Amino acid sequence: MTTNIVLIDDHKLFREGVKRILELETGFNVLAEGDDGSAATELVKKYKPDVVLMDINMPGVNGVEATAELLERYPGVKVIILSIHDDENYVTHALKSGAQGYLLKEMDSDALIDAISVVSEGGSYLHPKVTHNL
Amino acid sequence: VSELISDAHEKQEFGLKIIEAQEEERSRLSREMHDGPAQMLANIMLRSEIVDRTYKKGDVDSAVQEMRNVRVMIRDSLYEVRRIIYDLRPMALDDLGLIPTIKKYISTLEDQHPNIRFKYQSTNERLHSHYEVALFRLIQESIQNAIKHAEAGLILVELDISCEKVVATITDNGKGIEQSEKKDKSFGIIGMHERVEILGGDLKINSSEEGTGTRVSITIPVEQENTTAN
Amino acid sequence: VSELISDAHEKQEFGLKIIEAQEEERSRLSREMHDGPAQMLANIMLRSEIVDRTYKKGDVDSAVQEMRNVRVMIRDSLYEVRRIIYDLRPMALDDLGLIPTIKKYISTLEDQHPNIRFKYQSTNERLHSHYEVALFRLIQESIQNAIKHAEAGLILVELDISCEKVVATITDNGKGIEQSEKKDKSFGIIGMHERVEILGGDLKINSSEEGTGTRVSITIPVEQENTTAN
Ligand SMILES: Nc1ncnc2c1ncn2[C@@H]1O[C@H](COP(=O)(O)OP(=O)(O)OP(=O)(O)O)[C@@H](O)[C@H]1O
Ligand SMILES: Nc1ncnc2c1ncn2[C@@H]1O[C@H](COP(=O)(O)OP(=O)(O)OP(=O)(O)O)[C@@H](O)[C@H]1O
Ligand SMILES: [K+]
Ligand SMILES: [Mg+2]
Ligand SMILES: [Mg+2]
Ligand SMILES: [Mg+2]
Repeated sequence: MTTNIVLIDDHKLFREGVKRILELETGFNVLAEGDDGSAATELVKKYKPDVVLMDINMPGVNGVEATAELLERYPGVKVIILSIHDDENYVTHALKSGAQGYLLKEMDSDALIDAISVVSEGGSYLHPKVTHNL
Repeated sequence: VSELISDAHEKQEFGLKIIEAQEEERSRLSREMHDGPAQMLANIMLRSEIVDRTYKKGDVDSAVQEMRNVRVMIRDSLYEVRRIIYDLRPMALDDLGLIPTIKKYISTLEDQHPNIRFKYQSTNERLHSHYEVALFRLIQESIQNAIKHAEAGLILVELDISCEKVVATITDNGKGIEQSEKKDKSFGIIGMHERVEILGGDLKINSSEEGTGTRVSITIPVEQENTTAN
Repeated sequence: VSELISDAHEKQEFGLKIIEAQEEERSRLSREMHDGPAQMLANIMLRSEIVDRTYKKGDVDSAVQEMRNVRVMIRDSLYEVRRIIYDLRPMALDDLGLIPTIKKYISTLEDQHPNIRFKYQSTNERLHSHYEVALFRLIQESIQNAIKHAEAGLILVELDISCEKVVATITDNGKGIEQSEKKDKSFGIIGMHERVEILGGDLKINSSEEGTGTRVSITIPVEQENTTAN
């Protein structure tokens, strides 16, 4: 069984990194990527992924706004927020949008894979360092 | 008494404007740090993870190739951090003064614009460091605007430092400022106005949309270091 | 006429002081970036050089191990960059306002001092963001001073926000400020005076060297958000 993923982040190098890691793993497939929150809904409509990895800080529509909008139209899709920040304000704000996961970008690859697995099976995932701050 | 109160009120208004500018700068810097070094370091973390993963899979060649990528990224982050440090405070300013610092700054812009000229006249004394810093920032922002927005063939920077005032003009022969293009998030020109007001100076921006370009004229009254009373 | 000129002169003096404060902050930040992230990244460059060398010697295992060390260093730099970003602008201030931000800030200081108490009274309205930011910085600097210098058993932070003014007092029962210890490179208290002056407020520091501690009292006249005229 393969988990299909859409990746939204404004940094190309970061997207490449995430893709490379997921390529090395079996059972994960990055279907499409976008560099702006406004792309998310379109890409989900087109590719019907299981999980969306969503950066918070992007020019234009940010990840939190994009998640809220996305989940309103496609409530079945799972979203994991990606962020530089471990500040609890960021985390609570992000989770209010309806996202199921919050991952710090400093993650190691195990955390990335864990998060996607947990969330795609209906659970929720908080980066360990964030849990500590809450 | 009521005049005193209104004076105090005006001073506070003025002070608040400045705190606003300061906080705006802090936000800008924090965004810059976020999108630059923080993001780059996160990228590096991720890529170095790949080194480990590929190595564990026995693909030594790829691991080594990834390691090289990581090194390039580390170097880029270091450069980015250095750039931010330089922007915070061009070292040359304290050591060498305004004119050499502008010369040096313009020489770093070759990649960004092929034709920036600098003409100056000076009584050759150092200005008080606050003036030097402020003038550097004003000229820097004007040059950046001309590079980013004007599509000009030539950018001319002129600086005239005399005993009682400094006049700087930045002229380009580009497309001029389109009034409709003014964006909400632009703080360059607003910031320049604030800075010039603080210094009791004058800022004029002449621009036409007929492609005759833009001229920014800055005049600041100064006391030179060696002629300062106290 | 001469009064107008002296007014303009006073305003310029005032403006210059503020530019000074701003540039002082820039220098501080640039030092911080230099000693922190830049230095760390330079070390990382060096270490990653070793990775390459070890690899070229054919010792792939060591190279990969060394790469893991590099990763730890990269993570530390990221934390340092993030700390600088937070210092530039506490996120909570915009979202939650002054009192929750101070509460949160004090809660992060547990490691640095075991006994910091916070008492407050408020009409419960949000202040204009400039006031919130300025007051946060003033209180932060006062607490930091008490932690760093006072050797106090207790630090008490009191905040009273009423319709027309905010009063903040930071009291410690430590050793007091030694006049002889004033250093050239200290800008904390100078900066506080400047900020309070901008806001048209009042700053008093009472301290005795007989070990009865230090009390910093800050009073700022304010207009609250909802009572602002325009
Ligand atoms: N020399 C110029 N030639 C043409 N257009 C200009 C020039 N300078 C400024 N502008 C126009 O005026 C606008 C406002 O300039 P301003 O410096 O305030 O903001 P910005 O450069 O867009 O953003 P920032 O300076 O905050 O990075 C610009 O977006 C641009 O459209
Ligand atoms: N609460 C206090 N108790 C005892 N001494 C104090 C206290 N606050 C300040 N001081 C003394 O006053 C000096 C000046 O304080 P100031 O905040 O201006 O500078 P600093 O804290 O040394 O440096 P900076 O704030 O720039 O990091 C301190 O070095 C210290 O000796
Ligand atoms: K990103
Ligand atoms: Mg981003
Ligand atoms: Mg600009
Ligand atoms: Mg201090």
